[in-house]
Amino acid sequence: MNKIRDYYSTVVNNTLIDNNIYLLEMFLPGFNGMAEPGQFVMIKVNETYDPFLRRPYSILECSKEKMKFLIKIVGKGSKMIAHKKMNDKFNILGPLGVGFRVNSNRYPVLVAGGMGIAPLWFLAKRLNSQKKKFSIIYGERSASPLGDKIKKTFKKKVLLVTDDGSRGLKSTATGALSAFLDNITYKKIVLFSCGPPGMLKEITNFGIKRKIPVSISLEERMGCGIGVCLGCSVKRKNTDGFLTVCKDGPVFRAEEVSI
Amino acid sequence: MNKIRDYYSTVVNNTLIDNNIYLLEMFLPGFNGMAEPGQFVMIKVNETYDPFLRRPYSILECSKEKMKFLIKIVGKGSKMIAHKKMNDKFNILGPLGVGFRVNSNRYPVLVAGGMGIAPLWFLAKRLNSQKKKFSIIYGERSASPLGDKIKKTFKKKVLLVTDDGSRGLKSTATGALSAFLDNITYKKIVLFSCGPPGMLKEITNFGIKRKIPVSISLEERMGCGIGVCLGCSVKRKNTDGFLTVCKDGPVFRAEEVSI
Amino acid sequence: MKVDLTTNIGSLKFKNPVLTASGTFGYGLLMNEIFEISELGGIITKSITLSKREGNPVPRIAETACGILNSIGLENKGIDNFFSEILPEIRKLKTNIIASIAGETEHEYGSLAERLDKYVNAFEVNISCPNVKKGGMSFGQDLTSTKRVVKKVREKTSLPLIVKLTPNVTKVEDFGKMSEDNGANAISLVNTYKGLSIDVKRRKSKLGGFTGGLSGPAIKPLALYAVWKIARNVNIPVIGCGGISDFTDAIEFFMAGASLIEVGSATFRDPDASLSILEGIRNFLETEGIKNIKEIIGVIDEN
Amino acid sequence: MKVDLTTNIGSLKFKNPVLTASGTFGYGLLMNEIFEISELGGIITKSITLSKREGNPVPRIAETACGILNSIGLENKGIDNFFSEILPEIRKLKTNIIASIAGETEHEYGSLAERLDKYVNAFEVNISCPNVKKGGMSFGQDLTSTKRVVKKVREKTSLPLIVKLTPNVTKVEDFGKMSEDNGANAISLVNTYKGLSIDVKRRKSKLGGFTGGLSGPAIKPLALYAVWKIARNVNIPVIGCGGISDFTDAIEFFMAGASLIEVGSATFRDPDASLSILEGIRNFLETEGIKNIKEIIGVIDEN
Ligand SMILES: Cc1cc2nc3c(=O)[nH]c(=O)nc-3n(C[C@H](O)[C@H](O)[C@H](O)COP(=O)(O)OP(=O)(O)OC[C@H]3O[C@@H](n4cnc5c(N)ncnc54)[C@H](O)[C@@H]3O)c2cc1C
Ligand SMILES: Cc1cc2nc3c(=O)[nH]c(=O)nc-3n(C[C@H](O)[C@H](O)[C@H](O)COP(=O)(O)OP(=O)(O)OC[C@H]3O[C@@H](n4cnc5c(N)ncnc54)[C@H](O)[C@@H]3O)c2cc1C
Ligand SMILES: Cc1cc2nc3c(=O)[nH]c(=O)nc-3n(C[C@H](O)[C@H](O)[C@H](O)COP(=O)(O)O)c2cc1C
Ligand SMILES: Cc1cc2nc3c(=O)[nH]c(=O)nc-3n(C[C@H](O)[C@H](O)[C@H](O)COP(=O)(O)O)c2cc1C
Ligand code: FES
Ligand code: FES
Repeated sequence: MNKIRDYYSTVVNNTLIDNNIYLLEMFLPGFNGMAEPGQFVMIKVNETYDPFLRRPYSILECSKEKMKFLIKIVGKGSKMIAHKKMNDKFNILGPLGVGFRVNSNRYPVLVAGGMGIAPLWFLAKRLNSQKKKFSIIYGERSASPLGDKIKKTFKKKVLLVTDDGSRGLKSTATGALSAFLDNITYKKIVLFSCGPPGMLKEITNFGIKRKIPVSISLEERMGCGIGVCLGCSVKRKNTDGFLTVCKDGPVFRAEEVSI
Repeated sequence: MNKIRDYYSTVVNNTLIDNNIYLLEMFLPGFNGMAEPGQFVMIKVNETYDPFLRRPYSILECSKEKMKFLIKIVGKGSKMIAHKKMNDKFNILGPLGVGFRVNSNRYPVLVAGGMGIAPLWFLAKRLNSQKKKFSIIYGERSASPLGDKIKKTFKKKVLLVTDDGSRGLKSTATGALSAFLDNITYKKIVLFSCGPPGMLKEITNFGIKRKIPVSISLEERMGCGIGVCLGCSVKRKNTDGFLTVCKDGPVFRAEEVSI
Repeated sequence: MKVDLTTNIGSLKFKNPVLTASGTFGYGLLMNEIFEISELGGIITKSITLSKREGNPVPRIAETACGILNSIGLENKGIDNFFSEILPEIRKLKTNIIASIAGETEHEYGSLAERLDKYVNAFEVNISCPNVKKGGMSFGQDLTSTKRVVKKVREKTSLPLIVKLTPNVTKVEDFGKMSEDNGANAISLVNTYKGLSIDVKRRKSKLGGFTGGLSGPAIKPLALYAVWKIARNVNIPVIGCGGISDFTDAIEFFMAGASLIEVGSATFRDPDASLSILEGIRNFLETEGIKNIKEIIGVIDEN
Repeated sequence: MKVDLTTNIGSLKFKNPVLTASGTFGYGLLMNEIFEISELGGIITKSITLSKREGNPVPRIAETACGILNSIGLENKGIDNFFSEILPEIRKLKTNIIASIAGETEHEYGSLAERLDKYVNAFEVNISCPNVKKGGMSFGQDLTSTKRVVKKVREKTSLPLIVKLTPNVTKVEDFGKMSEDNGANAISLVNTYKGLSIDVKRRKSKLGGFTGGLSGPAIKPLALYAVWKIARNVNIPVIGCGGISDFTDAIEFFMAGASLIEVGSATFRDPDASLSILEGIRNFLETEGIKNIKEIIGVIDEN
């Protein structure tokens, strides 16, 4: 595995791409460009102690000395990160955790809801670069510029659905899944998913019912991001004990964890 | 007196003018331009709670919707203020306190040490605009760009002295005072002073000995800046009780306070 | 929608639950030049003592992470000066005036209450100041002393009596109960937490008074816990205080069981903090469709 | 100049006074992938219990102003797992290993000490966890229980015994004295301060375990005061802890009387915080021309 390092990084670009959502491009001197889709980083928000803790963000894309992130403003920390300007500098600790493992010969279907797109975007880019075929189902409340961007980037591979029917199917991502699978030619499927907890539960149950392997990426409040505080515990399924989202995850096989 | 207001202000310019010293120009919408030399403001360092308290700064110059400050980096708060960039915004509460009163017919000699120049700079500008004659004795450790700037602005009115003799007299500001007074034609003098506590004590004693009225501008750790926390108390002289530096001062007649 | 913010302590009515904490608002007079303080539910004076007090040596303020250490040491000009200089002025303010009183003995508390009895709207009994050598927090850290002081003040006045507790104890709820049992009409908490900060270059405390009391956002979670604990243990109103800096903080205290709140150090950062907090509370209730603030008081409980 | 940073607790020698606080550094194994932890004076394990513990429901972490509220609830896999999985690995680390132990009864503390006796370098007896229903802080808030636990552990081991105190008491110095009198070789403090934080939209605590313990810079002035108080009241070494985030913080604790320090939450912000703090201490002493760290321990006192 890649050694975890704390990169003193510089903002190369930061663009508002949707209501409250920024695309942040960082320069990380010394970063060798290696990370797995699903891995994340801990961003140090500022130099004073308010806020004190770093904030976890999925790697959206990366290459030698570069990383990109999608930052949605939901509170104090994310707002401060989203408002960073070109040439601002801060620390990025990573890459952290365990990402998606794509070693099967099954056809990957990526199911994302809302900001859950971030790690799956990276996965899709990786699959593209490996010239692998795959599909993305992206669910959102309502047609959005972020949806546009996903469609524009991954083109025909993307099925957009909206809760309110303002674009594509009027459905949730999971709701659209069943019909989608019936209509494709691939029979051996693997599901990769990230999104709100309710969605991850549905996907997990769907996988069990249809005997399709599912990998999910979880979110939990984090203290350290490196497995030492036990703040981000998640219960094991069918056996006792806990796993940490930050070190054992954030990506788990659906049968590993009880959510 | 001018009503105290909290101005949401914008950085118009911020220039490093000396080692660790910045000249900060602010735009204060709605500010009528009225303030007395010696008055100060409380600057809200940032939007998070670290640091929590505002920081006190003397008004260096002001006019309609404008104020200038000299900011020397000495710790966390001053560093954050000094590093503000053009168009950055923050709150400025003011004008606060009681400034210098120049209503006598005595010849004003302004004695400043180090950053103590800030309120006296404003006083000198005011005297200039009132076409009054005056002198400035400016003492510093060693010849500095700030000294240059004072000389360039107030020209012949300025006597520069340095502790190490690297420019002008090798002396402290107070040390130079006696000879200076002996060599000028004015006999009725009034002293205005701001600088380190030791210097203010010397000036006060000098004034007593020579029966010259002295006004000094004090500094004290401040909580509120508006007289309600009693953090900045200073003992009255020759009678008991306390005054507040922020509300009753920062400028006092030397016989009012015990320092 | 018009939101009902009124509340009571004993017979005293408050138009809204936002008060200013003792020692952080002077006597309201200076503040009234900055905003219309009659908008507030009430103001609590700087603690008044019988004789004038010089307070502690400067520096009296040291900043810590998200907090303020102070060691003012109850500087005030004493009760005579309060009567001659301050009372005539503050009686003109159209809001409740609560006199904070502090003594070195139970008798001093009694005398203060007796003398001020008809002239203010309520008392806050400060048995929790950490910055004085005699009296102060030492009363509030001992159940018997707490009882004696509260009893004594109760004897001397029929005005609403608020006891201000220190959190520097093992079980703050016992002190709430003891105060209630001896005639308190309300409990306010917290006063500051005892603390220390060192200037490592000078090898000295950053405060002239050596130790100080910690206030500000840093203590908010501790104060909120103390308020929640007390609110479950007494049947009189609780006034929450400690680090309240915006309206969300205030709402947290109401939900933990406070009927009123005091804004302290936040005034140093924003002179009109108490007013903004009041407006924020009103807005929040309106937005959430809550007609009466009482609907949210004490709504949270263990999961 | 070479600075002498060594120090002792009983017979145990520390190459320097920087330790990592229990529960904030795991067992050091994961951390060792990030930096060379054998540089440190020692590490204190996550508290070990006899049976495994699931801990509290998530969320377990809530951020407050300059602080962290946690309600982990002593999640750990129990002593058997410690012996089979962890001990073999951590014994390879070239630094002092201090086992933090936590029980629900004094006997559990005794058994833990007995079983671990030969396998670690010292014990830290955690009688101060605010996040468990049984044991934990309830021991540390009661002098008799403190005495019973310390006595029991002392009977079972001759290793250096550190008692970790809670600051959630009226007079922490009494607990220090009681521990010393019953055989403690050192006192460490503080564990976290009990706190609460509310999500006003959801009308619920932000923590799954409802209340939590506050750590981080917010508590530093309180912890520093507690350490100063204790250091004047006991004759055994004091280990300072609470909000230490940079080397200046550490120096403050030494000057207040701590012989060693523990770095806790700072590790969450900067994984190598303990190492930077150690380097900072060394640098400070060099710059100030201090040859031995002992020269600054406890140098400040009331003005
Ligand atoms: C592994 C992982 C990857 C993530 N990737 C992304 C990403 O690519 N893009 C993105 O925009 N966000 C991502 N998040 C969520 C992001 O970390 C939070 O939005 C951020 O930490 C919120 O900080 P704040 O200070 O703005 O919020 P706060 O003011 O602290 O809280 C505001 C709200 O955000 C939620 N929240 C806060 N912290 C977390 C957290 N650590 N995990 C989950 N929810 C939280 C809270 O429930 C709260 O309601 C990820 C989270 C995790 C755990
Ligand atoms: C009325 C008044 C007018 C002032 N005018 C100016 C000015 O025009 N230009 C300027 O550069 N500085 C001025 N100062 C000083 C300035 O306020 C402090 O330098 C600043 O507050 C330091 O903040 P900090 O966070 O950087 O320092 P901290 O990190 O808090 O402390 C660093 C050092 O600065 C000193 N200090 C901190 N706060 C104060 C304070 N409130 N008063 C005095 N010393 C302090 C401390 O003793 C400490 O050693 C003035 C102070 C007062 C009271
Ligand atoms: C500078 C200062 C002076 C104070 N003086 C008093 C006082 O005279 N009497 C009193 O009861 N409390 C006093 N307090 C305590 C406050 O009233 C309040 O209880 C405490 O600051 C916590 O609230 P906060 O965090 O909102 O400031 C003082 C606090 C500060 C910061
Ligand atoms: C997430 C977390 C877990 C902790 N777990 C333990 C523990 O298991 N045993 C213990 O004695 N202290 C535990 N503590 C307390 C710390 O060891 C330390 O005493 C406290 O956090 C104060 O120090 P700090 O402010 O430097 O973090 C924990 C603290 C945190 C933040
Ligand atoms: S965030 Fe600390 S263990 Fe996962
Ligand atoms: S700073 Fe508060 S009274 Fe002067």
